[in-house]
Amino acid sequence: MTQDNSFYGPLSDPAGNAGHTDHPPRVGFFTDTSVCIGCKACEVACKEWNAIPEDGIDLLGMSFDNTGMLGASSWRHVAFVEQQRPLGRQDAGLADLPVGPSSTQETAEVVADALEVAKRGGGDLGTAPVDLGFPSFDLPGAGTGAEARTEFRWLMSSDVCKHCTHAGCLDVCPTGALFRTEFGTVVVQPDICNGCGYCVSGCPYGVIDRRPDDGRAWKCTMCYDRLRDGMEPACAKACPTDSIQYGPLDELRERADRRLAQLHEAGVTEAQLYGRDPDDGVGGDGAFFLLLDDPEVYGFPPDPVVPTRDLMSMWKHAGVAASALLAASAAVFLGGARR
Amino acid sequence: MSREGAGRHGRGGRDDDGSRERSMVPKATFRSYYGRPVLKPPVWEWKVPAYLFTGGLSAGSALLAAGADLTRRPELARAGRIGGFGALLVSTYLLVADLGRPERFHHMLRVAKPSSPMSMGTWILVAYGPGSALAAAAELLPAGVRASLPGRLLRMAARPAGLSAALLAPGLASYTAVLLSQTAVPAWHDARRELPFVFTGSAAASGAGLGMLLAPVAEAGPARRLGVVGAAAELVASRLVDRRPGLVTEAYTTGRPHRLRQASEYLTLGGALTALTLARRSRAAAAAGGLALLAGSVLQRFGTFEAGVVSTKDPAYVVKPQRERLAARAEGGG
Amino acid sequence: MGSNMAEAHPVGFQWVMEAKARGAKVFHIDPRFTRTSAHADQHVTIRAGTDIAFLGGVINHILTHDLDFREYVTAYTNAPYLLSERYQDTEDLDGLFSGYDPYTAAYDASSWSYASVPMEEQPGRLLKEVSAPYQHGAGGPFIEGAAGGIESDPTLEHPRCVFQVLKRHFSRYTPEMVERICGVPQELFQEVCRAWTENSGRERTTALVYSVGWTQHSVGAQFIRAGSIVQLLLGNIGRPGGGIFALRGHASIQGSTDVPTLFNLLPGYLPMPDVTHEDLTTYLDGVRGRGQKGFWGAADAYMVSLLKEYWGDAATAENDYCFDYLPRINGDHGTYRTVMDMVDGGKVFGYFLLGQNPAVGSAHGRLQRLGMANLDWLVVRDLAMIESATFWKDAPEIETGEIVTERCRTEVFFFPAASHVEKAGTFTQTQRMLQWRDKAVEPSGDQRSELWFFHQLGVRLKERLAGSADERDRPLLDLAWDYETEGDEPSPSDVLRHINGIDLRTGRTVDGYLDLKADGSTVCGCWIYSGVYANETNQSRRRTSRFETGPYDAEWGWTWPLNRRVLYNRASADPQGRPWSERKKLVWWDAEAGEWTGRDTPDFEKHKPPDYKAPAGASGIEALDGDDAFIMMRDGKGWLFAPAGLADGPLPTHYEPHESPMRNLLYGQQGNPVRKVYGRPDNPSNPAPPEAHSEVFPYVFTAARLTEHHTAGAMSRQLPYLAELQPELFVEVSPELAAERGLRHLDWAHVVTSRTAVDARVVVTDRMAPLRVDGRVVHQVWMPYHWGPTGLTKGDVVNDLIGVVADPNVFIQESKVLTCDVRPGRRPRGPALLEYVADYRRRAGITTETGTRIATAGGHIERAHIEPDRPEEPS
Amino acid sequence: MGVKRWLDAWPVFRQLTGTDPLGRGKAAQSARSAGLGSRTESADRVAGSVCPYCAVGCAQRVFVKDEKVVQIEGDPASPISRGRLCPKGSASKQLVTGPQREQRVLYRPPYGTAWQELDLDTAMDMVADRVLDARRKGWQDTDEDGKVLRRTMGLASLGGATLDNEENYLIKKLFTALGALQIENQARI
Repeated sequence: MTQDNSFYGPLSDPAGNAGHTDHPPRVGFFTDTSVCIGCKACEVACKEWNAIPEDGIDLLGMSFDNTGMLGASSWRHVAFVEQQRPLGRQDAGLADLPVGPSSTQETAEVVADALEVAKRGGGDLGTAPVDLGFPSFDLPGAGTGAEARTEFRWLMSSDVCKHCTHAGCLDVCPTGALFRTEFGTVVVQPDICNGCGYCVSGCPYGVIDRRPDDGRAWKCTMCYDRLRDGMEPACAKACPTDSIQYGPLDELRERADRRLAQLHEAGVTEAQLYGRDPDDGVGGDGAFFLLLDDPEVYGFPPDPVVPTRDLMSMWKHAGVAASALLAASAAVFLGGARR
Repeated sequence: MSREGAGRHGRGGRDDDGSRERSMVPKATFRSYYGRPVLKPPVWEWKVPAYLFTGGLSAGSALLAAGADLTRRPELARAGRIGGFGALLVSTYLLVADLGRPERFHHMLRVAKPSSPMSMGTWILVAYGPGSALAAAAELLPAGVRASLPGRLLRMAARPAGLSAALLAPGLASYTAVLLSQTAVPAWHDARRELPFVFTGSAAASGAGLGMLLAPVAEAGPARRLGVVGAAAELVASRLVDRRPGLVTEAYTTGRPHRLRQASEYLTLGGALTALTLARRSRAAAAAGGLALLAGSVLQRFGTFEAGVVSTKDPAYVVKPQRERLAARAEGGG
Repeated sequence: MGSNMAEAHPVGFQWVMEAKARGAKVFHIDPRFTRTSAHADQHVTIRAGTDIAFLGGVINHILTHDLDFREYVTAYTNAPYLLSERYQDTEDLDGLFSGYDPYTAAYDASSWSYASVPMEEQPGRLLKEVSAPYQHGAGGPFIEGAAGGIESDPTLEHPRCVFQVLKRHFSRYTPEMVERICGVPQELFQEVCRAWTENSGRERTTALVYSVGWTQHSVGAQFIRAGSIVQLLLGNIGRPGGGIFALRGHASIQGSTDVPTLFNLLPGYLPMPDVTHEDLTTYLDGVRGRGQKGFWGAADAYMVSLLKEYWGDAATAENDYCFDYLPRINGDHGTYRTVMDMVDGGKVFGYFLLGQNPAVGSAHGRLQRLGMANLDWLVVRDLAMIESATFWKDAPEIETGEIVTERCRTEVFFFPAASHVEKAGTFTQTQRMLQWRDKAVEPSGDQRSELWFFHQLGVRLKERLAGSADERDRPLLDLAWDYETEGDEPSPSDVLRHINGIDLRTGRTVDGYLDLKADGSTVCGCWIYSGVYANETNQSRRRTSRFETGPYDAEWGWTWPLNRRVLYNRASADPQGRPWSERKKLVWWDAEAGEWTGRDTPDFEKHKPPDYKAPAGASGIEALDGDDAFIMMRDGKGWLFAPAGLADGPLPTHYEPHESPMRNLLYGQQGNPVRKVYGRPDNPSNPAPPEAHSEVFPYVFTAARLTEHHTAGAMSRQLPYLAELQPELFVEVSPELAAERGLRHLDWAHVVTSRTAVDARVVVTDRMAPLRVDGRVVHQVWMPYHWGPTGLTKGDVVNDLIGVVADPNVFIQESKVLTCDVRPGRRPRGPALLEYVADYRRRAGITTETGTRIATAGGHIERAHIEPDRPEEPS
Repeated sequence: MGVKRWLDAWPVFRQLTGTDPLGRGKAAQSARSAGLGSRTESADRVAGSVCPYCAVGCAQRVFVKDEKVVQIEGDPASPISRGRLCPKGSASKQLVTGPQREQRVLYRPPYGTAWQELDLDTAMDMVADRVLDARRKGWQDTDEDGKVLRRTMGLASLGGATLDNEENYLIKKLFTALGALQIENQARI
């Protein structure tokens, strides 16, 4: 069964592998973060279409990000990253201004330190930073003669479920609530899910989560209902700058390659594709990204691997352990003497 | 914004009693999104680690009961059968109660997925349950019914039932290790080779502990031996977990998970030593040793569980090893 | 500049991103680094309110380096015209133009005229509010003799020609000066100049985008003038890819100016008559003038058709088409004046709020609320409950004790309004396109459209006055109010038909304003919208897909005037009618066919050849020559120099904002010398040099919008999906200011002005940067203004910080720049707040007169412009 | 056949007999999922509309089912917006269908401490009476120089930038006929 890469490695036809015959081409998202203007239309359009509840009205202090992360009630999440470095040949106009050291480090520290004591360590979307009650950092700019900031860029990026070729959430789901659709996407069926929570830990991207008041797991469906009527997902449709592009995955990959080359040529050498490679740890993502920094800066794992990769090995180890237990249990009675 | 070198992990800001203070140690070098976790912490709370224990206990007990039955140790068999079934009932309750939608527990039977340890575990439980129940029922028959025809039939069925449960018990004891390993939780996934041994060892030790506690010293020899063997396996495997290379191991060796597992180690070791020594003579000592083994097993499960939770809350456990892996690959490739 | 397009107009910004992808360079010049800056090639941090200094520097750069598009400038602008010898520039008068009267703080503009015809001198005190620019509609005032000969020098060498005057006026706007005033390093400034000029000319054009970052200033109109001068000099007006784009903030704010709910205008930018207009003829002479060029020449047709629409059969040639029925203006009747009159009591008794929330959304919210608390009655119509309807129970003044519910006499009616899907009608978007909305569903409960409400109100009023013999009731009784109905409300399409215009002889709609007559045979509610119902078809309802039409998309909606996309597009061709370049062709003269043709609807008489010379004595449309591309202007030219029409000078001049930490480095005149100040105890101003104690409010403050919210928040704070995206009021500060004031990220701080103090969470970010201005460091802070005391997310009202001081041309308040202090921690609550702010005023030595001594140029007496007989200052 | 149908409804059976032995796709699909479609496709009608927030003028399509708005999204045919909407535009459905929408006329009498409900017709009559009263109290025939004013300063209005052109037209027309001048909107704010 592993020979055909059902569990790991490049897989050209995940829908077919999941038993869909005569299925449409695999579709996906290509999110080009270099044109994202951080408007969050994707978040709202997604919520409107899918009737997702509001997920907490908290000021997070993460630049303009008040969503925090993806979760059961946020299927799109726009990240905002403020950095001391230039974007390609862009000039933030800081040279010759009477500026001191940057505050990006310190503001991030405030948020991070506070999240550390938050519920679930900040693993909940919308978790408000908790007041620590003691000074956690030096006042920004009060620094010790550190150098003046000269560069700045503000990155925005709309995150979403990756719809992995090998989806950890789907593989571990014990009810079949999560399934692979004919479009090659990964969808939770709310009529089936019993809220076991296994998928939450199965996802190497931290995407899917359980909604506390509802008990079921939720995540992006790539608007399965719209897809079935030949429409594009709500987020991609709304996106004002076409940062979120939807289409057959093969086409998107070609488009992404062209865009990457174009950006490199334009001097944005830091541009990189994430999740595009079918040889990666999840067999390539159905939703992949063009990033302007390393993935972890946006909250992505740099090299995710589907846990199922080691399925066989794990069962083997368990088998050995089980056999050993059986053997040991038998052995302890073999002493013969009743004592 | 990216926190360059601002991971929680390795900031030295957390000492062993869990309090935090300002770090004076150089910050680790990795970047993250405002220190937010990359992964979602498991939604499971105490019920799942509790189930890990009760499931293991049930399995260990069933094995012991079957052996005792075959070797005519009625008290030990009785303790194992009833204890095993009792633990199974508690397990079932814990599993169902932990669901977000408990009324949909039967959806677990929709599919049989080899890729889902929970699905496999469900089917193992389904297969294991009747045997365990039958065997326990036979033990629990009121005196008046024992002689009746149904009573006699039931007692005749008890042995095969107990044996069937015992045959499935090792699966029950070990699948939970795969259940945890088959996740993106760094501490669990990384320990995927050792965890089955920790868990089966722990299952054996807890089953044995129950036997030592409930059965008379005279019948409890196999329980003591199983306790020693199980404890040894658990201790060794657990130590191996602690010695794995890489950052993720720190999830086990620091903080609360470390304290839980350390306590578990002491109790298990103590229980095993008791089993080897005093428990052979003293019922009280046997009971104490049994309790120590049981407690050790409980703490082991909670410690392991919490190590996993901790490893999801700190992005360092995700980012750093993956970065290192990428770097190594780049080096190897080029 | 002055626009945060990516945040305030995200969907429009797709076209900027597209242009960028095609190689366009994007510059963002703004006090803040915004989501727009994040995608600009170059961000330029500028001190708020100094845009004229910056643009003046650009103009100076163009003129000193001869980088203007000379052929365009000579042919299409008034650069060659000579000015009157009486004209004196700011160069001569320390920042003032000739004609200034410090007593009234107003200009007599007569000396700003062209050289041909001398104008009669008028005393300034009459001018400020009697012959003020707001009275001229869009045509502006007329210039005597414009259609005849104006002295000119095509070589642009004459010292009194506009070109040379311009050169001299801006000669002191050097890069050094730009750096000292705006805080923009010289090199950066020159980079902008370079890019702007290199990307303009025959082959290339540059577009300029602004929004309320330009308009909400005491010199706002002149900001836009300055931008226009740059664009005219570079030949960027009337050409594809060029232009000045005003991005407007509300669905139909353009429409509500075209079909105005504004005191000084009638539909189509016809001025509201004032006390000097004794009859229709005097009025029309004021609009079209004698001997003026251009399409205002037909103003009689526009006005008579409007009066006929208003009063139908009652309007006849004999009774001047009921011109008499129109009320007359005689001064500032703008919203802030009205609110102050409410506060003062006894003048305004009833107030309608129609989808507007001034308790949060207007400057000086406290004044707004106190005004509303002093009315007989208030009608609020909105989708949801808003602060302006509930001030009597939850205004901040309840907490301070200034409003007591049980003693607040205002009777309040709240009417739920129908939403945009529950009624049909048109919105006019920011580029003048009317788009029709179909009704999707019926409103529920008591929800009704404004159309229903006002129609019903009119019906009831007419019923009540039926039989009245009172002459003052005639206008209402004679009012044509018999629109076709759909159910119980007037048919919006029938109203639109009447706005378009109907030929009474045929009963059919007219095809455009060229069909309108001054003889009472046509009705037309808004002449510039004429054509929207041409051929009895609702043109605004057209929705021909963009996939089926060309790049000018002429069949989607309808754009005024006459479905034309680029105004003054005659200028896209050279004087001979040939496109300036193949790459930038838009409209051109087809000599064979004898007509103007091209991709857009030509903004010129179709058959008037480029070499046409108007006969002597012609006026109006006929007087336009074949190369008079600016067909609405009195002289057919683009105005580098505005010989009339502006209250504060013919050329943009850098004045410091009303509240500024800086002395004006260019002139003795500190601020706009004719800005509208309202010197009242309840409207204090923070001191600005040369007044003392400006250091009490050391920081520059600006207010702005967020993508996630809409203005006063009634349409966003109440929606969970939007509220969660921007959940709390914050103040953004630079790391440097945070260090200076001890502010910590996410902690509380409060911002103080002489009006009040408001709480906000601190956001420390590198996006804010201090500036070095004339050798000292100036910090700027900003706050979004969307919050109020109700909704899913609540916060203090930022507009409460802002006082009322206005541009003298259009009476828009200066809310984009003021001074403030920022302190860590929360503000005092209740009455202690009043004491706290009073203490600031004491320390800054603020009195009613602060900020009202507006003439500061050398030699002038300093007269405070305060309102007499005001009650004592509170607290 | 009953048994067969019953068995077919059991995904394990489908796993064993169908194309999806691992139970991760076709076999796991529920009946609901198999019948899923978009609510826009099943709407009764679609109205062409325009976004009510800023002035870009993005075209919207309003989907109606059972006389309720079930979805509002961009119209791809628009040359202005190409079907796209910003977060506010995307929240339009919540704007028009949310619980924040008021349904009834509310009235707060002078010195009152709470809202009262009022019949729409009564409220309209009350407003009409008050308009005439305020108009009378603020009436000015002439200025101090005897020049004709023919106006009332007793009435004012603010709003219009969110209204339709047709509505603004009637507002201006009615107020002008009443002699009321102080008619203003956001354009001056």
